[in-house]
Amino acid sequence: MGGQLAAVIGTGQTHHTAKRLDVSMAGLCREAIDRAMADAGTDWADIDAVVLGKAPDLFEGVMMPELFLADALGATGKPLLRVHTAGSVGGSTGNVAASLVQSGVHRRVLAVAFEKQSESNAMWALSVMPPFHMPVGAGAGGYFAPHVRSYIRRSGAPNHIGAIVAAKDRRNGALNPYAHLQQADITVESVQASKMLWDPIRYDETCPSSDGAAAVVIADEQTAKGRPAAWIHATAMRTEPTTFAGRDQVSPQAGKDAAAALWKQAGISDPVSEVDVAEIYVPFSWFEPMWLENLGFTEEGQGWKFTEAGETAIGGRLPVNPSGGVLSSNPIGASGLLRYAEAAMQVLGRAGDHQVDGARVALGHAYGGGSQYFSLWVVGSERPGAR
Amino acid sequence: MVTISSEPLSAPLNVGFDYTRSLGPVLGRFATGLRAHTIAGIRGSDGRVLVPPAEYDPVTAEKLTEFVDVGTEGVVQTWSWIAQPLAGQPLQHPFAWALVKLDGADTGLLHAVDAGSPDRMSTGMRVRVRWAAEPVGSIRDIECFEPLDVEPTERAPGEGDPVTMVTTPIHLTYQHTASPEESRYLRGLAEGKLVGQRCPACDKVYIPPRGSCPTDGVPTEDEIELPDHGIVTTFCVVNVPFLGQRIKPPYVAAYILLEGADIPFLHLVLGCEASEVRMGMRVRAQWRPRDQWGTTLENIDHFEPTGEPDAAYETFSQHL
Amino acid sequence: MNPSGGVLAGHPMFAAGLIRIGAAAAEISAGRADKALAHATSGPLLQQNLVCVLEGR
Amino acid sequence: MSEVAVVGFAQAPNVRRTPGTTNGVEMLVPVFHRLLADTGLSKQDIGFWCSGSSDYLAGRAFSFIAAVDAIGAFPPIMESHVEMDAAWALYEAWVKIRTGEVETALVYGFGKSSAGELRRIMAMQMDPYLTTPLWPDSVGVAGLQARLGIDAGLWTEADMAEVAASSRRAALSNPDAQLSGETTAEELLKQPYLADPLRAHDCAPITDGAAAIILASGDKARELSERPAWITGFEHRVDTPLIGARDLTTSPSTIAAAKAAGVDGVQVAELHAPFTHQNILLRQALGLGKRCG
Repeated sequence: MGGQLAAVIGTGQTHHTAKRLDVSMAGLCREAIDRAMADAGTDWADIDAVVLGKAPDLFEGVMMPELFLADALGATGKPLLRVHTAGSVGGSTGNVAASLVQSGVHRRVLAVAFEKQSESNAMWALSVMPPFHMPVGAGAGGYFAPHVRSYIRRSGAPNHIGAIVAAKDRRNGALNPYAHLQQADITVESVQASKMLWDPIRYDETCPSSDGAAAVVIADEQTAKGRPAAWIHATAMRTEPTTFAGRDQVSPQAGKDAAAALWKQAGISDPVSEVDVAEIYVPFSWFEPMWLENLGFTEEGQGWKFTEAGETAIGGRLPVNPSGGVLSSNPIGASGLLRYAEAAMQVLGRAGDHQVDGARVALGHAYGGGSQYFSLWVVGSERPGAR
Repeated sequence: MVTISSEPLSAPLNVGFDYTRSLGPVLGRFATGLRAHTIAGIRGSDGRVLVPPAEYDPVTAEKLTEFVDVGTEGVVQTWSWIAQPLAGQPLQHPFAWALVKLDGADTGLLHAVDAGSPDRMSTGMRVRVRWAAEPVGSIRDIECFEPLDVEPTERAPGEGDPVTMVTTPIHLTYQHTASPEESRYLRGLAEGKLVGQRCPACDKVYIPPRGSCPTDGVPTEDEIELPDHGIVTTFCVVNVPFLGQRIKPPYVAAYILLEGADIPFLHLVLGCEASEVRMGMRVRAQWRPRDQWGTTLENIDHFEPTGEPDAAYETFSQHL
Repeated sequence: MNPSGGVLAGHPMFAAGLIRIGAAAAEISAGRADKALAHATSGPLLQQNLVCVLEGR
Repeated sequence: MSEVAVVGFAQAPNVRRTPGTTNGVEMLVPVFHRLLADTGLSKQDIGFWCSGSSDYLAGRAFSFIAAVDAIGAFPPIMESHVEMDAAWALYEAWVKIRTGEVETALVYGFGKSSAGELRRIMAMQMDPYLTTPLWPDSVGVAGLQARLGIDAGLWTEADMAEVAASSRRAALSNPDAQLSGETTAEELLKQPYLADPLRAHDCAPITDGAAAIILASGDKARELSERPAWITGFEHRVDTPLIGARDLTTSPSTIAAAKAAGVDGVQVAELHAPFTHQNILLRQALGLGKRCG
């Protein structure tokens, strides 16, 4: 475990939706921050530093928005960092904030991540094509669909697995008042009937574009002792290049290495039986079986069977994305921190209607770029070593 | 061999979007006020009237709520002279940037002063707002400030529902430069050649070549001309229209592994039904007419099936 | 003050602050100083500032 | 918690315009090779990589991802990125080492400032609702701050020209400098205003460049360098974005950071002041009189 102990003592998020036209970017962030501070029982004097995570500046058309947001983030007069590691940024924001406490530099750190995609158009921002490049791809879905096809071919998965994940995550989302999409009566059949966007990925197997923010308060052992806390047992981050000869785009090495480092640091030898709940970054439904294998929850090629058997539903052997996950809400910069926060909420027993009973150990996972940035953390209801 | 001119290729890159911003309660009230020719400040925790109004206090981070209307005249706290205005600035003839402390405000508002020349600018001078012709609820409803000894131009305020949104066009131009390796590849394309480069460390052939091999961190070097045929490793059928799309969906976007290359690149597959495209299918490039060639992969309009038997999965599975 | 010439002699954005720390560290490693200060700034008109103190032994 | 030291530093020549790409690969590859050679390390020996850059400077989202190629990031590396000056990436790396998880870190920053129109791009750092739409260019805005100090008697245009002259004189000993030479304040003051009260010499040039630093902890640092530069204080603070509400003739965040880092007794200082008057302002804020170098 790296250095001193750290724990999440409070989480907060906004009601994610397509367009939040009632708030400014500052107002959107403060909704999540104020909820996290209330959940943690802390006020501004207790916060030593602020870490902001957000995906490309092009989304909101502001260069280094932490500067204009300094007052709103309560950072004025304090240390302020801005993390940007593409789609995984929400996760790496949590990791960086945790390291500020684990290194003994600070005692209480506020981590915030947001995206207000309605300020522009995420599809445009992702497809700004420099000269000499040929615009073939079609947004994120077009980028990942060929690799989903490769997974299906490699694992022999039947075509309905994606629909099972989408129906499960969206029904979970209906239990979560903060989720953008509330589709309690979605079914595998209705997903399969939805329009094919980038074959093999269908409309209902694709995440929405959301405005949203998430915040967590991370504290040192002295602050977290004797109160409900989600103790950080391990964090991990790995990166690999976008494309290189012989790269495995289906189950990237960076994901495997990050998971291996994480389980080792957390003292977990059999993840599928020692982890009670996992919030995994699944923006396109097929990524659930793919990441189950990449993370070492199942053997290579077996992830889809685990999903098909209903093991990833609430009540299954390893509930995945009880919050509804990225398929139900996707404010890109915040999605990774939402995974982290939802994992903490589970072990804090504060996940409300989508609480997994008796959850003591939870995984938060985020990936970004061309499946090349990975940020993960494991949180537990007990202090590390006390388990 | 490809004619080498050392200068890397470069071309303009325009990044532009009209951002649609929601203002929230405080900035919304300020913008609505501007349209009506009034200026609202807000009282900070230290008692100072902040203009423009801030949503959250700079000292305590608390949400601020007490609005205080201020005057439309004020004092220049400091100024600088812009002899050659840049695109998008408030005035397109020489002007002064200034911090103007409006009567009743305690902080300076950053805006332009139309003084005509720098010697008519001085710290401490009084200036007044010159309202824009068509106020819409934006900081540009203040066209600029002007000295008091100038004939005021009467302009009517606007009205309507409270302002909640502002559109801020952001258009930036860059000069994009291709890497030296890419430039040789692009010049090769202009002559109908597909020129890859081999990494001296891992011997893999990259197309397009790389300024730095992603696994070894060294530039790819010796050039290899590759044939214009190969196989589809994997693909997707694009059914969704999107901004800047070149051809009408549905079309197949496929990873093409050229014979002799160690990495596929993305291109279009046409010349058959989308449903007929398969992983491992052998394809050949369909070049555009020579007179349309430029330094771009678009010289190849698309790839077409050759009709030869597909490649076995095992022969390309390591490229997925 | 600014033995390297500082950013007025060269200001590569997003690397200039790191270079100040590198230049200050070079003074220490070369034995020309035992305690050095490096400063980096970010944002309009020095809105955000960093100070790194380096010492030789 | 062992101490952390700078054990290696390399930078690309500062030039007005490099023919390279906006993702900085052409500048970074030689810098990485030189730095690894100087310290005898290979890329596998680096525990953590962290970089600083800006999408808006490059004109593209994810421009920093292409720079990962320059490292040869396979097998996968432990890496992070801040959308800030790489000095803050160094701070993140320093924190990472202090958690005990890694012993070494390589931190790099790059910027091709010549690709876009820098004076306009910098306006994008301001309030997007009420300030950026006026497109206040960075030089014009800096002129506002310069004049406040001139009017308050804190510095004169001659003092500012003196800062420029001594900077170019010092740069004669810096092979990577873009502008260097022998000149005098009087000579410089004869130049026309670029944006009254600022002249060209008062403003940092537009520069393309890149740099990298290797950090190491404890024994590793002593092994890699005869005289490691130990980091004994590392602090940063931010002020309010409300330009009009700030006292622009001083720098509270610098004062607070310096106080926390412990700057008394420093014998040399490298200040990051993109304008001559800001050099003077920072020296006054830090209490570094003339005696300091």
